[in-house]
Amino acid sequence: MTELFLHQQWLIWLTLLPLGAAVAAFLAPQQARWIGLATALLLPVCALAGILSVTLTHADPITAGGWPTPLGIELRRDGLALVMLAVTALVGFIISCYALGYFPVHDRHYDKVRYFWPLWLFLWGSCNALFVSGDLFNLYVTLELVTLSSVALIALEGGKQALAAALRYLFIGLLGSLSYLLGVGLLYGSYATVDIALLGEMISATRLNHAAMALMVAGLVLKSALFPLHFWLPQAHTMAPAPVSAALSALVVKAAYVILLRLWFEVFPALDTFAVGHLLGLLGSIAIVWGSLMALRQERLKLLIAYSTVAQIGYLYLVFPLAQPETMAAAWTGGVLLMMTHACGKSAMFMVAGTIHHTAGSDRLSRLAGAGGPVGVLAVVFTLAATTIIGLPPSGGFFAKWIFINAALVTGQWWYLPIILSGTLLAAAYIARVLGWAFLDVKRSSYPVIPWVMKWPPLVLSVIALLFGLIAYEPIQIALIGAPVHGSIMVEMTP
Amino acid sequence: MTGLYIGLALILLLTIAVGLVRVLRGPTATDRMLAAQLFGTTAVAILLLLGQAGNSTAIWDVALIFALLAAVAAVTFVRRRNIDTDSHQEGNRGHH
Amino acid sequence: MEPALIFDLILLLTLISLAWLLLASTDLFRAVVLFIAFGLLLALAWVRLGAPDVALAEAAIGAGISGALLLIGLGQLGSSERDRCPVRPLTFLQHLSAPVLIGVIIPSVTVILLLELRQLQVVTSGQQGLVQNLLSISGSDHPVTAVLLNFRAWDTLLEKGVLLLALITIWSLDQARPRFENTDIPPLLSGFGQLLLPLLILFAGVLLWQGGYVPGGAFQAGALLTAAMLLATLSGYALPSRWTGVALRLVLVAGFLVFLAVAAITLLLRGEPLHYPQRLAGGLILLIEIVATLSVAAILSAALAGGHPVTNLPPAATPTTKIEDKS
Amino acid sequence: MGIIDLISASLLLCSLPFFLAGTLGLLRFPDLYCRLHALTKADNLGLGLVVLALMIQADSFQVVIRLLLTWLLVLVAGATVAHLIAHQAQQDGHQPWRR
Repeated sequence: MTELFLHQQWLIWLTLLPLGAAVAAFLAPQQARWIGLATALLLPVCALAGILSVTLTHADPITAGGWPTPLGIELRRDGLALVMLAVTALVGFIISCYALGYFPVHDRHYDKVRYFWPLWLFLWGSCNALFVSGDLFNLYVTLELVTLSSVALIALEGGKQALAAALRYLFIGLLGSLSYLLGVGLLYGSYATVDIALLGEMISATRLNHAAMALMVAGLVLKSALFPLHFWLPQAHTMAPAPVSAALSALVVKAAYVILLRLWFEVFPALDTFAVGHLLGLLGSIAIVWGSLMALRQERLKLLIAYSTVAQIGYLYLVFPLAQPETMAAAWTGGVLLMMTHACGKSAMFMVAGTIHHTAGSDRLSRLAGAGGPVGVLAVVFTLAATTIIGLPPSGGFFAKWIFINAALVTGQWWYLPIILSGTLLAAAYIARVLGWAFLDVKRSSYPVIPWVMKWPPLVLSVIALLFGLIAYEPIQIALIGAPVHGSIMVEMTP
Repeated sequence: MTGLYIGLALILLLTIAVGLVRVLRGPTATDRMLAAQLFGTTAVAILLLLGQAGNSTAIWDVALIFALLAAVAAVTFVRRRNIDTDSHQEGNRGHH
Repeated sequence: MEPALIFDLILLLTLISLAWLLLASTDLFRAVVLFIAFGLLLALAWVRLGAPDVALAEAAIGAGISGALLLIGLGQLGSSERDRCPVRPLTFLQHLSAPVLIGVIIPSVTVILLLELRQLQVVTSGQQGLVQNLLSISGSDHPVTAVLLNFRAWDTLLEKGVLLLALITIWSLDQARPRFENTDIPPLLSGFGQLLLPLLILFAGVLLWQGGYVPGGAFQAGALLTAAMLLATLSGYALPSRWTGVALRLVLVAGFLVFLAVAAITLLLRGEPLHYPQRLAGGLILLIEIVATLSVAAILSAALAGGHPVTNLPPAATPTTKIEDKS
Repeated sequence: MGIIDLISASLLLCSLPFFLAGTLGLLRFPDLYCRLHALTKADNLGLGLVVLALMIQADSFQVVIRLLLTWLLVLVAGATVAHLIAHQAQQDGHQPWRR
């Protein structure tokens, strides 16, 4: 029985099931909702089974096609893949529930409902395919799938503005992918393989390899919207329907970042990355301050949340300068932890924004006045999710920042302390601004009834985001399975 | 012989490059389309020559595809909706 | 200098200047024709690079379909948009960024890359030897097909997904509109269609079949079938509306679905996706290729139609409750 | 260099003026209808000579058929397109050029 259940193929079903379901939802649009719901219920089970099978057994790694690596494609089941699969399953499940309410059957735009499910299931499946891929070219293919399905989902809202945002996102995405692909081509030309593990063993610090790294990093930085290449993100994330905004901020931005982590720690450790690491750290620091300041200035809730994403991406890029030999594990863990907790918190916030937009007819902050009363649960969800964005204890965001600060102190890069601190204060300010409007004492009773699937599922995510610091030990242990890092995480915690 | 094949292909390529002037100048859409049609024929010749030079029949398959699809773009051009070449015609009438 | 080298240099220079001219063109029709010429020369470039498989695909797509697609798209624009690209006033940053990008960044990156590429010692012998060694058990005698449909079939499966996804995206955006006048079809055109259609279908079959041992395969064959569909449409044929429902959708997804099913079954039985049993590899590859050809043809044709088929909305879709405008 | 090679080479050299004339016509002829001639006559003849040159080099009948088919297809396509374009141009009111 355990042999049957504890098998790594569960991790591959995480790709095949949603892709198959996407096709089914396209074939039978009338049943698309139920196909989507069934898939959303199945995938967390698959993710759990897959993680258990990897942590409890010691089976050989599997490949796609069954061919050995220079020829075939290696499928990863290391810690990074596992935590990302788990987060995707959880966030995806909640987003699917929420979408059931957001796209009702009797929608005036029949097409929206009809095409949301196939596109969303495609996005879900391709994210999972990306996270398990251990092959640079396969990562390119999966990244294209992720980008294209995101473009379609952004355009789903209809209208000229959404279409323009989607088109711009498409061009940006293609530019980033091509730059990445050019780098992959250079590496393949030199080493005749695109397997991450094999490349990591062979690569030496030649100028050509540095050029390849620069191209690939530039492409991925563009795709994950690091300052100053974030200019496309606020429009794209704001124009999309709320469940899509949630998926974009929680998963899609991270997809490019996960590839970057794999490149940095597994493919290019032999290269001299000192300057690039500090450049990324500098840009990340500017992103934290700039994104937070812009968030503070916004009059619309969705834009505010989108700019907050820009700032949070900045934190993710602190990983690279902080990953010095003695703090490599710390930086890695902090980055992974931040990805997980930001995915939960930010998607919950976008869903709340979507519900408010849905009920109040606009997501202008001024329209929020008094929303704390009649739709109070939304305000609660938002507040809880915001704790991790600000970085209050015991949220995962707090924990990640704490690890970053530790690493910064150990490596003597004290200048990141004021950056993190100011980011925290600014985040507290823009969140307080939203809550200030919501809890204003204004009598409003005109809100229509909200379906329960739009109210309660996001609460799950924000509670998880809030309590992540308390349960962080297990996820961190999983994240460190096969991680290409060493060193202590914090004084009291060594892997 | 190979030198002759490649040399001829080179000259044909140059005629394409020179013919681009017609695409740039127009003046009507039809003129530009016509130039593209001419390039198709020249490209078939180039491919045949390259195939002979490289002794590769796969290249002749490419030439055959070009020949099969030579008319598709031009026929689409003629048959599509809302064609009005009027906006460019003034240039043609007085042009010698 | 060798004539072959001069040929390559001229080809390269023409391609780059073509790309520049078409990007800089304010007349959209001129840009389209330049793009068609670009496709032609690109196919030549693939031939020169020794990649006949890619050249075949580029010939079918570039010469036949993308030109037609752009011409159709151009026909849909209003005449004011068609004649000139709308010129928007640029912000200060955009004014600054264009010269910086074009004048500094792109040339310097290109120069650096060219300098670095001189150091590149291409290592292909290892991989090629490996492919050749395993070719006999891969189920295909053509190395490209063996790589695409066996060794790296996982990539190809996902690429088929990209194609289907592109179609779903097109369908989600708009509904198909008639692209051509259906009156007054010149008799010469119908005669031409009748002559060419059987040839196109025949040659698509040849390409599909020969993909097993020489350059060719599903994508190239599918692209040719698409050209056949396009010619049929241009000659006045149309798909009967009773076929545009589930039947059409089944053909569209079949290529991806069959591939996915093979992946699922192999995963279930052998624990690894697309790990074919050696005896069945040839048959499975042929099955996947045949279905993929039909799907590729259907998807590209549907993309040319430019939107989802016009159907009567089912009753559930009619608005029963008015929701206020969200914008 | 055998006799076949010699014939083949001279055919190839003969094809060159036709291609050059085609391009010259495309660039220098005064109007659309004249340029159509360049397209349908000169280049197709040049291609015919190339095909002929390669055909006598061919070592199998199958190759001969393939080359011939390629040429015929280009001829048919050229003729059809020329007719359609001329027809269309006439309907659009293009006046033929007069000296």
